Amino acid sequence: MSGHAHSHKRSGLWDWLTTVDHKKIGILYLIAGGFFFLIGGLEALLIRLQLIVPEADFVGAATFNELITMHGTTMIFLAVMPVIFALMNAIVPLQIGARDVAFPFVNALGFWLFFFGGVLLNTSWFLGGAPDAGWTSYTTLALKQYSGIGVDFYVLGLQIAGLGTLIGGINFLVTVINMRAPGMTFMRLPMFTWSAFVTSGLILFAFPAITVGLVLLMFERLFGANFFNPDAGGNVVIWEHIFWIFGHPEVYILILPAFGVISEVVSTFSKKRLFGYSSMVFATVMIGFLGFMVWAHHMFTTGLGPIANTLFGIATMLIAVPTGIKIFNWLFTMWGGQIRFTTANLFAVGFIPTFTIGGMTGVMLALPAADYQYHDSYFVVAHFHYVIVGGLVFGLFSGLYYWWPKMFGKMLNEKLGKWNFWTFFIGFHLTFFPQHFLGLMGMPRRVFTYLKNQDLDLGNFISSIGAIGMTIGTILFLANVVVAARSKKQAPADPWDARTLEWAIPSPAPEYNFAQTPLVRGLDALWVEKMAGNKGMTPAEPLGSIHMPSPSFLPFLMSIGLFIAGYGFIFEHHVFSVIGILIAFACMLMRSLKDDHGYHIEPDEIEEKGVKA
Amino acid sequence: MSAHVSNESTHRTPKVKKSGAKAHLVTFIVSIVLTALAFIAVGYEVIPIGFTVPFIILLAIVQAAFQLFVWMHLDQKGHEFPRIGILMGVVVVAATVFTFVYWLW
Amino acid sequence: MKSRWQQLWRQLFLFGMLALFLAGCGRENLSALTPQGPVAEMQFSLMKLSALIMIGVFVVVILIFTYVLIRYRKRPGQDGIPKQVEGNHKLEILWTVIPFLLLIVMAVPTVTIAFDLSKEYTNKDALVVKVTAHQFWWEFEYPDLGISTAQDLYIPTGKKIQFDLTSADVMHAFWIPALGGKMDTNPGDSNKMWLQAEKPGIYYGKCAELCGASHALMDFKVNALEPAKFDEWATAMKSAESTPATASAQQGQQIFQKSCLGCHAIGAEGGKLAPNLTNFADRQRVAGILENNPENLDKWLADPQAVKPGNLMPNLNLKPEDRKALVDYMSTLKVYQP
Amino acid sequence: MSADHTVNSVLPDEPEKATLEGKNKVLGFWLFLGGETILFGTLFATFIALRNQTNGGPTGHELFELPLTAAATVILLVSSMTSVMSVLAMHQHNLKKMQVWLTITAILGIAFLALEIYEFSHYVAEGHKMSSSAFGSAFYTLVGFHGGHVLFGVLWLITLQLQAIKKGLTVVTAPKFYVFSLYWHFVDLVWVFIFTVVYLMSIVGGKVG
Ligand code: HEA
Ligand code: HEA
Ligand code: HEC
Ligand code: CUA
Ligand SMILES: [Cu+2]
Repeated sequence: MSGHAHSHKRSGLWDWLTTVDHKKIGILYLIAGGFFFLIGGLEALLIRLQLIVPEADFVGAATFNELITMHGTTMIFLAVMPVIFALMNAIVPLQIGARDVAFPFVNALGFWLFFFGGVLLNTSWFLGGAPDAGWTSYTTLALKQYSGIGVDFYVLGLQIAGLGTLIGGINFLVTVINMRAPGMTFMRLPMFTWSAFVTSGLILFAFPAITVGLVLLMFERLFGANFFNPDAGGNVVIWEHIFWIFGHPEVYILILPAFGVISEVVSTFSKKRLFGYSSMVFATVMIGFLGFMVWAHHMFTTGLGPIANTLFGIATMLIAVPTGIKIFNWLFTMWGGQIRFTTANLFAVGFIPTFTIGGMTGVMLALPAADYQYHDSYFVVAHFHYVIVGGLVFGLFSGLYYWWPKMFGKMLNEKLGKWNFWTFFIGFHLTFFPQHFLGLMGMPRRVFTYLKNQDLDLGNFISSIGAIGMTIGTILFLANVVVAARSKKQAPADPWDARTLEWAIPSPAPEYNFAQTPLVRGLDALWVEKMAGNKGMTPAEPLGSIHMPSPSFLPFLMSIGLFIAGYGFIFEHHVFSVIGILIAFACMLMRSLKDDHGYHIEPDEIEEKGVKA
Repeated sequence: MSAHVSNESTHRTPKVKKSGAKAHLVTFIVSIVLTALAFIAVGYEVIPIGFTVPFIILLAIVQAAFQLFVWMHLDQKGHEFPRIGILMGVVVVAATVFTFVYWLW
Repeated sequence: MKSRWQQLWRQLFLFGMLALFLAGCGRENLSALTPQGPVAEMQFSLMKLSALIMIGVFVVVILIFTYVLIRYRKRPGQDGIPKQVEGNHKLEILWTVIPFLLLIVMAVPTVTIAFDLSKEYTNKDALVVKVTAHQFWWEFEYPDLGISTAQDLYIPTGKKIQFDLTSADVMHAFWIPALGGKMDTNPGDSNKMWLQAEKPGIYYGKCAELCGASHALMDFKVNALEPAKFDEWATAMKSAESTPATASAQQGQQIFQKSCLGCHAIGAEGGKLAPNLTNFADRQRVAGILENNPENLDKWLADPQAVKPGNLMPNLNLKPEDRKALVDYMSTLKVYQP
Repeated sequence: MSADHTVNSVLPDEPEKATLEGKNKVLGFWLFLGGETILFGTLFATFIALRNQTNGGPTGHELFELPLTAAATVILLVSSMTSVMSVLAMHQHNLKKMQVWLTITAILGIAFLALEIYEFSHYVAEGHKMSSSAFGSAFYTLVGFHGGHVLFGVLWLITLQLQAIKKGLTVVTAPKFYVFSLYWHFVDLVWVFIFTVVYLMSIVGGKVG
């Protein structure tokens, strides 16, 4: 090979646009996801502001529908999924002792597709109106006859972002299957990696469904097809099925990584191994599998009939069993431990009762006859924010506090962190607890206002006030990030006295992750070595030259191509559609024809950095 | 790079079987025969009309299995994950099709 | 450490109070927590059963949780390594089997109630009402009685009402929380559902499926009457005839016939694109949301879009005096006063 | 290490699985096919649901003809066989033979496409269009998606042929040829269900009434 270009000392914007390093891609996901979280949060604040008193006139009816649609869509697809991907990228390869993911190039492509899909969707605000048919975009409301250009942005933005997610999922599956260090058997995988693995599987099987759904909707809106329009023989329920065949697994795609984080954090800060590891693995796989068999519980009132309703209802209830296994295993992990209440652990501990409440209202929703009352009411809104915000977002905060040193080499401030937790926690319950009762008292969801004298005022008022708590919490987190970035103190390799492989290497992780691939000798690989009195991992290979993939601008360019094509379709200027798609294909061709030989990092360079084996 | 290979997947695949070509040809013939059967069943009404649809679907499934396992080597060792992947795909598709046939409304 | 637990307890207490406070109320004729008929009753029983089980499980979780957090928090100066427990098969089986049994307890009534609710009543015991949802109003037809109305649904008490639900445009959902759960109205198909009211009264109905800008304002009212009174109403509806007495009202009638009858019907005469106004003056509300009085009607006629954004009634740019005449005329559209 | 990529003098028996990159590629592609199963499955389900909604237009029974479908089927089936042969040739490290089989595969693919274009234009002339009915939409989307896959496969094959000429058979190119053959089989496999569910079932369905 033409030697080793010393190109790994890159920095600046170009580096970020071309990087294929999973750690940097993780950071990109975090920044982009965090940004969209703020946007989605801002939309939530506007929603709550409009609902603070009855018959308020703060935003109009049409704008309100755009706000809820964009809030839901942004939060699910563009905020929390990317932050999950951020953690998966930053941590999974480290936890399995790999130098990189299986397909670094595809990894970068996945990020840029998500990013440009998200940008495309959000530009709708300025280019003719945001989508306004709800994040579920039920046909017929989402058909051209009844809604504006915004839905086209929804269709194309999600299509592009979804493609990115799909290839990301495949990448992580292959990474976990093929890239594990010697000795890292499946039953020694850390729980977070297990959950990332199952989540990736769910992505693989769920996203093609939404891809098809979006294609059908696009053909219907742009090319005059008639899948859903009943006047030409179409059927409005097909969209509902397709959306939820994807949509229900999607919620487990979201929650499983959070379960993984909680397992790691609770175990580390109890100083105990995870209670019932194998049943945890089993439960994760079970949840993933059952997740595909229950989608119609979102459609109990569609009119599928009592047989379908009860079958899907009972299948749904079954998911309580594996999830319960998890809850109790966490409790018994803490049992007999030495629990340290760091911020990461506060969020994990706060997760347990909060998620349990959300899961229980979920089981209540799963009884079809009762759901006739709950459906499309604020009770459902309360349910899913309990599992998503009280579950997933708590889990993400926990994971971020836990792994921040590994990602950035700096510790987040604990004092600020505790304030962050308590304001967010209290604000959360104030916001969403009353919504259960609002729903039962007859408040439908997706209403831009409600009339006076329906006894709905107090609950809404408290709910809106609570959102301020979450805002303060979020701002404190941002402040904490700034404080950490400014601090000069470098984080140690293993600040928490933790158990898994990622803590065996310096913080932040060096470019090549492991100077020598480690030999794994048990569950909680690092803990095993600690208990054996070793300073670090035993290497499985001699120190040698490390092969690295080259950076590439093609993922960025290719995503730009589809971005342009997206606008071409939306505004029906098909010249742009064609140009954009050609750009994407040209990039694919270039990638296919030109072999990437990568470059090497030599042992002397590794040692220069003082990272002796 | 060999260091990354996990212990489960380090097996040396056997030498290409001499019978490889033969099995593939047999599959080809099977496919042609099954296809022909389906067309004949429909074109000449050789079996009672009521059974035709389940019959040709069964033929398609058998043919698909042959192609997956022989032509695409799903039967070979080292294909555990591909098998799981395709199986899960088939399960989800079955649930979807079943629902679309019986519970669309 | 102490203060944190105090904070947690204070919070739990606060939520407890909040729960009690909020749970107690809810308008009787709106809330699902105050069922007014057998369907809502059955659903409420299921809700209560499942909520009870959930609270039971939650208490168990929270007890273990609190005990663990207090008992096993790391004390200052504590070191050494806790016993690394791999698991415990007995316990794990326990918390697999118990939830499973609890689910069975819930599953049994779930199945029976789901089938009870989906029974179709096409016999003479039931009154059939065909509901057609429109952006953003409701049309009610009584095929057996040969009458139709809009916005205010009249039903007899103590009798099963068999609904036949469909939509003229997008998907909506028909929901009367105090009487029972909701059902979607799908364009291109019809759904069936039955409800029953025990006591006479006015119940609030809502559209529960996002259907456009004024989804939030797509309210309707259910007027449950004693059977005898219901029959009187039905008879009155069939022979409804308005007799504008004043000159202004007669002028209003002419305007109406000229510019409104294309969409709105009165009696059998007129279009079906908009609410039937035969008994408009009996309505609780104008367009489902504004209290029905002359000022509000005038407000509606002056600018329907300002009241209900995105609705399909155009602004007809009526002169104030024409509006006055129309208001006078429309207040004569009375059919029945119980 | 991957630097040995260029060493193609001693090619292993199954060159597609000789490197970690190759293994990753094959596994990743298999998983992708798992996803494609859902993709086509959803399209099939949609088609089945809408196949009788002709909105007054021609029905499948009126449109479809056995001989045309049979011809398309035979073409695709044979091409699937030829792509198997190309992999066998690759395992024998016979570059020339592999290229020949791949060329035949490409030609058959193009023939299939030509037949499909003829078929579609024929239908459009009879008033069976994407926009004419739910049946039309579902038909063109499902069959068109499959046709799109064939088209993509042919284009892909052309780039592979270029690489075969330029780079020959190495541990880098071998996985690409292998993965292509998986793709091509899968496309054929989907067709098995298309001719069964779309064509034959419509033809039968018409008879039953
Ligand atoms: C992270 C996301 C997430 C998660 C994890 C869940 C988890 C669950 N969800 Fe939820 N759900 C959503 C996100 C999520 N949901 C969203 C976004 C919507 C609305 C979408 C929309 O319409 O916009 C929704 C809507 C929704 C509905 C449809 C409501 C309606 O629209 O009418 C239903 C109905 O069955 C449901 C059920 C469940 C169930 C049974 C679980 C279970 O997985 C919960 C299991 C957990 C537990 C049960 C707690 C722990 C268990 C124990 C302590 C053991 C003992 C317990 C018992 C014996 C009960 N959900
Ligand atoms: C991951 C998913 C997710 C998350 C995290 C959230 C978070 C929140 N949601 Fe979310 N929500 C959904 C997913 C989510 N939601 C979905 C899917 C729907 C259904 C949509 C539909 O019906 O179609 C929904 C609907 C929904 C509704 C019902 C709307 C309706 O039916 O009419 C409400 C109302 O209260 C609400 C409120 C909130 C609040 C207060 C938060 C808070 O937790 C947010 C907290 C965050 C912040 C407050 C951010 C802080 C902001 C700043 C610091 C300022 C920003 C500054 C700059 C940008 C410069 N949401
Ligand atoms: C193009 C059709 C159209 C015309 C013409 C029209 N309307 Fe309407 N009208 C509607 C629609 C649609 C609604 C239902 C609005 C809603 O609630 O969403 C409505 C609602 C109403 C209501 C409230 C009905 C109720 O049940 O509460 C009144 C009153 C009314 N119209 C009066 C009039 C009068 C008076 C005129 C003529 C001067 C008129 N309309 C002309 C379409 C029309
Ligand atoms: Cu009609 Cu909402
Ligand atoms: Cu769900």
